[in-house]
Parts: sequence; C-alpha cells; structure tokens
Amino acid sequence: MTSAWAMAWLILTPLVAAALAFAFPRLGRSLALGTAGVIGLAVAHLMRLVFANGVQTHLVSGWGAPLGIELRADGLSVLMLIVTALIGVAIALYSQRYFVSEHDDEALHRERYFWPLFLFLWTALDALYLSADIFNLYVTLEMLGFAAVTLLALAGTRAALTAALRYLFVSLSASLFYLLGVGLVYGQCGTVDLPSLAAQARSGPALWVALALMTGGLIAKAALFPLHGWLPPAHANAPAPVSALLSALVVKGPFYILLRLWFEAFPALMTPAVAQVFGALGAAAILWGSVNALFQPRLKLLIAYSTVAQLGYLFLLFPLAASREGGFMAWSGGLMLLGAHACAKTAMFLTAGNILHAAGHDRIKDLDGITHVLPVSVFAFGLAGMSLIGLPPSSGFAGKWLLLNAALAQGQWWWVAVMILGSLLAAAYIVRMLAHAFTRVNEPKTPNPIPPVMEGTALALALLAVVLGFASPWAAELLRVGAPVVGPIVMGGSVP
Amino acid sequence: MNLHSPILLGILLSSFVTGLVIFFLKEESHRLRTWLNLLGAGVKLVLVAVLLSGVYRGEPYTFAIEFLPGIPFALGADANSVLFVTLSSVLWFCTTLYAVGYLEHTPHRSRFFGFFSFCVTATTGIALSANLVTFLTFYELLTVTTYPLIVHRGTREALRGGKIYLTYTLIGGAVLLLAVVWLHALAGPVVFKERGVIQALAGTRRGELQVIFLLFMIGLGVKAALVPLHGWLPKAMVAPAPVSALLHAVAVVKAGAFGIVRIVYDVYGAQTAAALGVLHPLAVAAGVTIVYGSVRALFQDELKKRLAYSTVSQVSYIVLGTAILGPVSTIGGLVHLVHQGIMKITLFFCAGNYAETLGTHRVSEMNGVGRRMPLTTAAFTVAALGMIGVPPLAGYVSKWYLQKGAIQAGEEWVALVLGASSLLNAAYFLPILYRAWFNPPPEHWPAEHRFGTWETNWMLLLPPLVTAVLVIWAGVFAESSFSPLVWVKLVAAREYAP
Amino acid sequence: MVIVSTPSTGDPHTMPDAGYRIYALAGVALFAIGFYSLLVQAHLLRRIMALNVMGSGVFLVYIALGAQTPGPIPDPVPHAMVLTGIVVSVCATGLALALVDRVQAAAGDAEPGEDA
Amino acid sequence: MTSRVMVGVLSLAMCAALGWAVQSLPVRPTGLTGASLAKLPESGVTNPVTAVLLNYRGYDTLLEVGVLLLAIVAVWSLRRGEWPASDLHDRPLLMSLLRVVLPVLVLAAGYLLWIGAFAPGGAFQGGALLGGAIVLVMLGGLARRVLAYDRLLRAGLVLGVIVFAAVCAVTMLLTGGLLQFPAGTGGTWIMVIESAALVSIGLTLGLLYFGGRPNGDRLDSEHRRPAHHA
Repeated sequence: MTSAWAMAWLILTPLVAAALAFAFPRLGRSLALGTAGVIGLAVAHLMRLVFANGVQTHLVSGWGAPLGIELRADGLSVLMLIVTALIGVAIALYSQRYFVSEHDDEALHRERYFWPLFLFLWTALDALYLSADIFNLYVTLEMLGFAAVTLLALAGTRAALTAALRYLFVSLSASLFYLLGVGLVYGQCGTVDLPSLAAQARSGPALWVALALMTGGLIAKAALFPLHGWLPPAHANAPAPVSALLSALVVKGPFYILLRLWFEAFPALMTPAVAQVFGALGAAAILWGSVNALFQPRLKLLIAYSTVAQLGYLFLLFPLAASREGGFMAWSGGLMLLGAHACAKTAMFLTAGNILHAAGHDRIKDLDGITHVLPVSVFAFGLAGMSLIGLPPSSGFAGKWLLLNAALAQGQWWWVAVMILGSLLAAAYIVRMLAHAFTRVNEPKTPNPIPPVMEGTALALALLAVVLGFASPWAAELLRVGAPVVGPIVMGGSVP
Repeated sequence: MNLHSPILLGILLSSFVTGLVIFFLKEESHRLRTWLNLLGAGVKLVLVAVLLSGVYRGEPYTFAIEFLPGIPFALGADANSVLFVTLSSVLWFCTTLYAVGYLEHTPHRSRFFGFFSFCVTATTGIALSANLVTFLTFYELLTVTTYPLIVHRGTREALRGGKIYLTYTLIGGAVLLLAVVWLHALAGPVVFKERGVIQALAGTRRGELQVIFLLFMIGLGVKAALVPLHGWLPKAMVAPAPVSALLHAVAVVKAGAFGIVRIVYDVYGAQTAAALGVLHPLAVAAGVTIVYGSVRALFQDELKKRLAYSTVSQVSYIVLGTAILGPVSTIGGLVHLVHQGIMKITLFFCAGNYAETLGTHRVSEMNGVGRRMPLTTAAFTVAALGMIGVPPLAGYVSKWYLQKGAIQAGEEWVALVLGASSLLNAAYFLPILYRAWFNPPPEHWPAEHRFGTWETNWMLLLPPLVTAVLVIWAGVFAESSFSPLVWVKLVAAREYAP
Repeated sequence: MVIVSTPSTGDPHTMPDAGYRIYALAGVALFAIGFYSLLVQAHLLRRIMALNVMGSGVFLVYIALGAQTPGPIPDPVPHAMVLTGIVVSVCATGLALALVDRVQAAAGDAEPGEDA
Repeated sequence: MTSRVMVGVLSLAMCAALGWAVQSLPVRPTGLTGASLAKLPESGVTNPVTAVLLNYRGYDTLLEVGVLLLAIVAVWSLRRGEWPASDLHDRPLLMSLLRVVLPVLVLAAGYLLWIGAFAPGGAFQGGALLGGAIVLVMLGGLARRVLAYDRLLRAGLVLGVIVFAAVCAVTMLLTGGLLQFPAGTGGTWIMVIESAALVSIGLTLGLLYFGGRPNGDRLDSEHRRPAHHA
C-alpha cells in the first residue's frame, strides 16, 4: 500500500463513517469502532513508511504546488496522527457505554448525534495533520471547530450551551483572522503551499501582518493565555468523552499549525524576541492555569484549568527550539509533552466522568472516600497525575526532561524555574483531589454502577501516559524525520 | 544484558508483581494475601542472597532498556547497591510479618499491602540503579508510593501529615531533578562509577559543580532529614507503626542517605568532591543535624516522636561519615546505614507493640512495661543501648570508625559532636529503660489487649526479637566474615583504591 | 458570486497596476468594523452579523487579490477560495443561529456570559 | 464606555496595520493565473474557477462538502425545526407565484450546474438556487410530508459526501492518486461529483433555513416526547 492510500484511508474513512452514522443512526457505535480499527492500521502503515523512506508527500489530483494541494506526512504529522488515533480509539470504546448508561431519551438523542460529530472531528484532525496547504488548513480548522462546539452543546445544560456559544464566537472570529492572514500570504507570495512558502523564505510588512493575524487566531483557538478564557467553561461542562476530546486533541490542532507556520514556512520571521514572547505567554499560562486549578470547586474545572497550564508548556518550545544548541531536544520534548498531556488528560476527564456518574456530582470537597467506591478510576487519576506533574518514568517526565535539558544547555534558566514551579503546582492540585479520595468515611454511599469498559479505558490511558516515557527514544527518532530544527538529542560531552 | 540480568529484574518484580496482585484481592482473602506477601518477600531474600554472593565474587550484573534518548533505564549491582538492597530486603521481610500482625482486622488492607510492596520495589530500585536517571525515577516513585501508606488511616491528622510529607519530598524531588538535569546538560549521561565520573569537568566548571552539589544535597537531604529539611519526619508519625518502621529504617530516610553516598562516591568521587570544597560544609550540616536531633529528642514525651528525632540525628552519622574524606570514616558512615536500620526498626517495632498491646504511646506511660512485656522490652533495650553506642553492640562499631576516621582526617571537632551526641542519646534513652524495668507498672494500662500464650501477637513479637539479635550479631561478630562491617570495608577499599 | 468586476478589464498596460488595492482596503476596513462590533455588541444576533461583516471583508480582500495579476482574466484561485469561504460562512451562520436559539430557550435571555 | 473606546482604538490600529500590509503587497506578483490557465485543457472543464474548485483544489471541496453535512448534523442535534406558515390557503398569492417560480428555479439550478464547466456557475451556485426553492416550498407550507420523511432527507444530505468519496476511491483505484482523474475523463467525474453535490447543497441550505431536525426524526416519533425547547 502506498502512502497515498494510507493518507486517503485516514481522511476518507472517518468522513464516510460520519455520513453513514448520520444516515443510519443505529450504526453509529459500530461505525466508530470500525473506523478506529481502519485508522489504527493506516497510521501504523504510514509510520512504517515514514521511518523507512522519510517524508511522504502526495500531490492531490496530481498537480503539485503551487496549483494543487499537497498532503504531507513527516515525523511530526505522524506523531500527531498517532496521538489522535490513540485518543480516538479510547473515546470510541468509552462512549460505547457512556451515553446509554442513563437510559433516557435525551441520552439516546445525544448518543445518536455524538457518533457522526465525533467522526467529523476525527476527519478534521486527520486532514489537518496531513495538509501542507495553509488554505486547506483553514477548511480543516473550521470543520474541527464546528464539530467541537456542537459536541460540547450536546451536554444540553445551560452552562454547556452558554460555553458552546462563547466557544463558537471565539472559534469563528479566530478562523476569520486566520483566513485573512492566508489571503495576505497569497497576495505576497502567490502560493499557499507550505513547502513553497518555506522555499521562498520571504519577509516584509504584509507577511508580518499576515503572520500576526494567523497567530492571533490560532492562539485563541489553542487557548493560550491570555486568550484562554473560553476554555475552562467549555471543557468543564461538556460530556466526559467530549471534554477529553477537546482537551486532548482539539486545542492541539491550532498549535500544530503554529509550529508549521513559524518553524517551517516563515523561519526568517522567528526572531529571538518573537520566540521569547511566545515563551512568556506560555509561562504565564503555566502559572495562571495552575494557580486557578488549585482553587476550583469542581473536579472538571480543575482539570480544565490544568489544560490551560499544560498548553503553556507547549509554547515553551518556541524559545527553546529556535536555538541551534539543543533545539531538537526542545522540539521533541515539547511534542512528547503534547502526547503525554493528551493521554493523561483523557484519562483524567474520563475518570471525572466516572466520578460524576457514580457520585452524581464532581464537587471536590464532597468526594471524600471516593477511592472506596471507584478504586480503579482514582488509581487512573493518580497515574495520569504523575504524568502531568512530570514524575519519572512517565511520558510527561520524558518531555520535561528534554525541555529542561535544552533550557539549561542554552542558559535560559528562567524557563527552568517556570517549569519546575509549574510541576510543583500541578502536584499541589492533583494531591488536593487525591487527598479527598483517601479520607475515611464511615458510611460510603452506594454509587451508581459503572460499566467496566469506562473504568478500563481510563486506566488504560493513564497507564499509557506513564509507560510511554519509555517510548521517548522512538518518538525522538520519528520526530527527526523532516524536522525543521537541528541539534543533538543528548547534551554534553559524554563522560567515559 | 547477560545471564545475570534476570536476577536484577527478579528482585524488583518479586515485590512489584506481588503488589499488583494484592491490589486486586478481595478485602476478605486475608490468608492468601499474607502468603503472597511472605512469598514475595521470601523470593526477594533468596534472589538478594544470590546477588550478594555473585557480587562478592566480582561478577558483573547489568540490565538496561531504552528510556530517555541516549540515557538507558539501567540496573546494576556494585558493592554499594548490594549493601542497601540486602538491608532493605531483610528488614522488609521482618516488616511484612509485623505489618500483617499489626493490621489484622483493619479496613483497606489490600490497598495498604499493594502500596507496601510498591514501596519496597522503589527502594530496591534505588539500590540497584546504575545511573542517575534511573535513580531519580525510583526515588520519585518512592515518594509517590509512600504517600498512601502515610495517609492510610484517612484521619484529618493523617492527611495533614501526608500533605506535609508530600510538600517536603516533592519540593526536594524538584530540586533533585534540577540538579540531575543540570549535571546532564554539563556532562552528558551520568553512570554511577567508583571514584566518580566528573573529574574532567572539575577544573573548568567548578562553580557550577558546586551549585549542583548543593542542589543534590538539598534534594536528597529532605528524605535524609538533614536539618533544616527534616520537618516532615516527626509529622509523619501519624502513620501506622509498620509504616514508621519503613520510613525510618528501610526505605525513605535510607534512600536519602544512600543517595548522598551515591552522589559523593559514585558521581563526584570523594577526592573530587573534597577538591571542590563541598565536603566540609556537608560535614558541618551533618554535625549540626546530629546534635539538633538529639536535643529535640530529649524533650519529646511521645515515644514515636522521640524516636523520630533520634532518627534525624542518627541518619546524619551516615552523612557525616560520607562527608569526611578517608576510608575509615567511609566505613563508619556506610556501616551505620545498616546498623541504624536494624536498631531503629527494632525500636519502632517495640513502640508499636506497646501501643497495640497496652495502649501506651508516651514515655511517661511506660512505667513497668518491662514486667508486662519482658521480651519486647528486652529487644528495645538492646536497640537503645546500641544507639547510645555501648560496646559491643552495632552502634559502637559505627561510632568507633567514625571517630577514628575523623581524627585521621584531621577533623577533631567531629569527636566533640560524637561525644555530645552519645551523651544526649544516653540522656533520652536511659530514662525510658529505667522506667520500663525498674518503676512499678500502673494498675491499668490505657488500653490493654491479651493475645494468649505470648505477651503480644506472635507476628508482632518475632520481628523485633530477630532484629535485636541482628543488632548484637552486627556488633559482636563485626570482624567475622559475615558482617556488614566486612562488606563495607570492601566498598571503602574499592572507593579509595589507588 | 464569481462574476466580479475587476479594475483590470482593459489593457493592463494602461491600467494602474495597484488599482485592486482600493478593494482590498475596503475589505480590511469591513473586517475591522466587524471586529469592533463583535467585541462591543451584546446582542447575540448582532454579534453573528458582525461575524458576517468580518467574513465579507475577508472575502472582498480575496476577490481583490484575483485582480492582482495583470491581464484580462482574473486569478481563479482566490475566487474559488472565496466560494469555499462563503459556503463555510453560511454553515457557520446556520450553526450559530441554532445555538443562539438553544441558549435563549435554556436561559430565557440573549445576554451570554453571566454563568459562563 | 472606556472599554468601547479601547476596542475602537484596537480596531483602528488593526485596520491601519492591515492597510499598511495591503499597501505593501507587490504590484505585479506571480499569482496563479498563468498556471491555472495553462493547465485548463487537462482539467476537463473550461471555466477556470470550476477547474480550481473541483480539480486543482478539489480536495478543499471534498472537505467543504463535509463541512456542509457537518453543519446540518450540528443544527439537527441542537434543535427541532419550525414550519414558518401553517395554512397555505391563507396565502393564495404565494401559491400562484410558487407554481411558476419553483419549476424555473429547479431548471435554473440544473442549468447552472451544467454551464459551470464552461462559464461562471457550478454546483454551489445551482445548490444555492435549489436551496432557495426549498425555502420557498417551506414558506408555502408545501411538501410537509416529504420534508417530514427523515430517511429520505438524510439520504439526500449525505449523497454529496458519499458520491464524492466514492469517486475518490474509484479514481484512486484507476490512477493511484487521490482525486486524480484518468486522463481525459476529468469532465465526467466532475459532473458526477457536482450533480450529487448539487442535491446535498440545495437540501442543506434549505434545511438550514428550517433550523433544526424535522419533526419526522425517527427518534422523536418513536418516543413522542414533548419538546424541551423551541
């Protein structure tokens, strides 16, 4: 099978499945599982090809840039596709039982619409990570945003609907900023193809403004501080699998485009000052999100603010990867952190869903003794927490290790301080939840029973978040394929 | 990977798998859980014995898999590892037995023993780590797995103790992480090796290496309870007695002390560290801790608190021995790693027995306990005298070598510290012994339980008796061919070999 | 939608080269007006309209870009892009209206944010 | 009030920056006009915009058809639709207008679809007309039975995506490339895609006006529960 077929499967399978799940609502569950299987195989195949033959490019319609659209899979794309597939499979499994466990018409309605929307979301993400065309990326961004907003609105509560509306306004205006930026780029360069833009390596006022527009839009979509305000209510009020999708995957899409723009298309514009600004926003996000997470009354809000903080870490990649010394370390560290966060955050939101389901609420102060009724879920939360804090040997540790190493090698010690402080704050908000779990209660309430697959999925992802730390050399090797940054992956003169 | 690597893995897995299985056991399957626990601890002991003989014969043990890019997850066994792993697995066996007896009829035992087994896995992992990153991994895992044990009772006080513990150890862990990353950024992957691995940098990066050393000592000093980083230890006393035994003798403070030994000898190298001028401040910190802990212990009425401050003081003997240059003080410090472990675990076992059997928690309530519980009190007496340094018990051996080493190194002030500490030890232990043996018992004990034939549950009685015998053996047979001292001399010889 | 008057219908050599810019400038002005309204208007319907104004501004810029290249035939690529953009914007408006109605039904008023 | 001023200043500043950027755009850029026209003979159509939409950048359009379907799925998930008029006999004028206009609209939609290959026009333009026709039908309260027939509507809505994807699969089997048509057959494939897309686009636009899932939604009719909203 050629890489073109693998790419086609990745995009067409979820798209067709989404259409069919809408046409035949009863088939939604099976279609999602089937799609998960096909996508898993296709991603594995694409990964094999990328490892074996390097960057895979496919000229759609056979034209090639600048007239046609290119699909392109390098290490970064494949990593993002793998993360998406992992989380997608987990959500497909978890949601087999999540919606129907309530047995009422509202729940049935939600489930019937969940599947096509979920599959559209998956289509959008796969298309986004494969596209090498900044206008085509706009279309994928819109598809992503529509699906995300509607999935959130499925919760049907007033809080969720209000959050969805706010999210929609942010998302739509951000898309327009991005689209106008694309227009200016086209006006200046006469192409919207990423590799062609990289080859032109231009600069000038139009490109500065264009990049500023696109960056502003993408930052709002990626909920980077200070444009993160829409995120906590949105992620906290969605149905559990949707919260997981939003936090683990949706906000990563725009971040990915930012990387492509700044590191690949317009590296000339990435001055040290720009890099430091990105880093400063990231640092502010880490501190602001973590401190807020400490004071949230509800578990899902705590997790949502933690997402604000964790997204901040990703942006530290900008000042650290832009430098030659240890640039690639920071690049792979930041992206490993992205994968780690996706797994850990999914596990956490699914756990929160289980807790909500069992206890009927997620007020942290009333969660005393929750371990006694949901030991597996709480264990999963703890494991996922390890990864968020960055305790070894978790994948979160591997990512932070590389970022810290790069920062120290470059003498940018201020990011080191922020990262370590962020880890400690993460520990504080996670222990805040776990401490309640260990509290002794005299009469534990009888909980609603939880389907095993819901607890199992959360645990599996949490375990993955921990053991994937051992996959970091593999991830680094993958990311090396077509990486826009250079440098060794191990620092220092090796001591005998 | 050679034929020996299965043994290293087996030592870890013997407790890890046990813990995993226990998590899924029903609360009621008491008998199965007990057998699993003892089986795991027993298998570990056997494997450690094999390892011990292998390392003595000089056979190499290594195991490595990929972990971070360029840095493997590596296990190995040198003389230092074997010293610590033997100590912890022997004491582990005793503690397991004790914990089974202690927690009879209490809730959440599957959770407790699951984390208990994970905890020893982390400790043996610390002992067997072959490089700094692997060490860091197990060190942090130890923090995480100990927390559920400390808060096990789920009371407000327990949760508060647990929070304080985590605050200290996680901040310590973060500082340690910083030190490890920084050293890696300077020197590349750091593998433990006798006489250190950073000599090449000592000339050019002197300032940075000094700061990194300080960070290492802060990070490790939290667990090793170096003053002023010791605050968590007395607060963690709310944990059940077997957990206290674990914290003080087997795992946590020992991990800190062992880490300091590793950094000084196998990362910096004693000579290099001395040349960098970082050993002397460490010795002073240890000296201060020794005196401070002893003074605080003097004023505690609660027995476990008094023992806790005693630990603060005693663990710093190990640090002191490490911080003074020269083979003899090295011997003193390292041997105390073992001696302090067996003495302190005996004391905690006994304190738990008093609390469980008679309901006495305070020194002031201990009048005449010797008549009610002669065997327990005998064990307590042996360990307390050992702590004071009465010959021919274990503590005497440590103090003798420390004294001699300090004088050889020209650090005469250490003799003063040791003398003062011994006096203080006597001042806080002897009154207890006097009360226990010579004061008349009260009419009623605070909360007395009867356990048939013996003075207390046999599972509670046997472990302190065994460890008390070890205290005598380690002192009396110090120069025989099977004693901690002989092994430690091997370590010192390798470290200071020309 | 695609039949757009461009300033370069005549001989390119006699036309001012940068004539298309006036359309692009109008487009960015629309965009800015829309953005201002989006931020200051509280009524949800007006905000949706503001988004549409912003969108129209963007599309106008694209259409003007079609006239950027000299010659009698405008550049079809930005025109096709505008077509795509318009379809997306119709979808967005439909979705936004439906969501606003849901929110109003749930909350009973059109001011968002009081319990966000 | 101060916030309004601040937003105003911000918008003006943005406008100025954008104006500056537009002013700095090159006077004679490369653009893609030349390339588009040069490849036109190979594309299978002669209208350059259609060539871009369905051939050069056909992949954009595939996703766009997906976005259209997504929009209707989203709107249906949010609420039930509403009929604007209840009694068509109240509106005799509308009825007689519709009798004339509706057939013309459908015919015009078909014409636009066909002419798209040579001149301005195409599935989107035709679809817009078709959508308008459906809106008129609804305004007149006509075809309630048809529009309440859930299964049929869903089939019509997904038609565009399914046919487009099928064409992708078939042509890929023939040529090995995504949306790469065998030489000389581009026009045919484009017409197949556009015809299916026309139906879906028209239905989608019309049903967006309806603003929600039809009352014949099987789930609703199965359970017969009163609406919670709308």
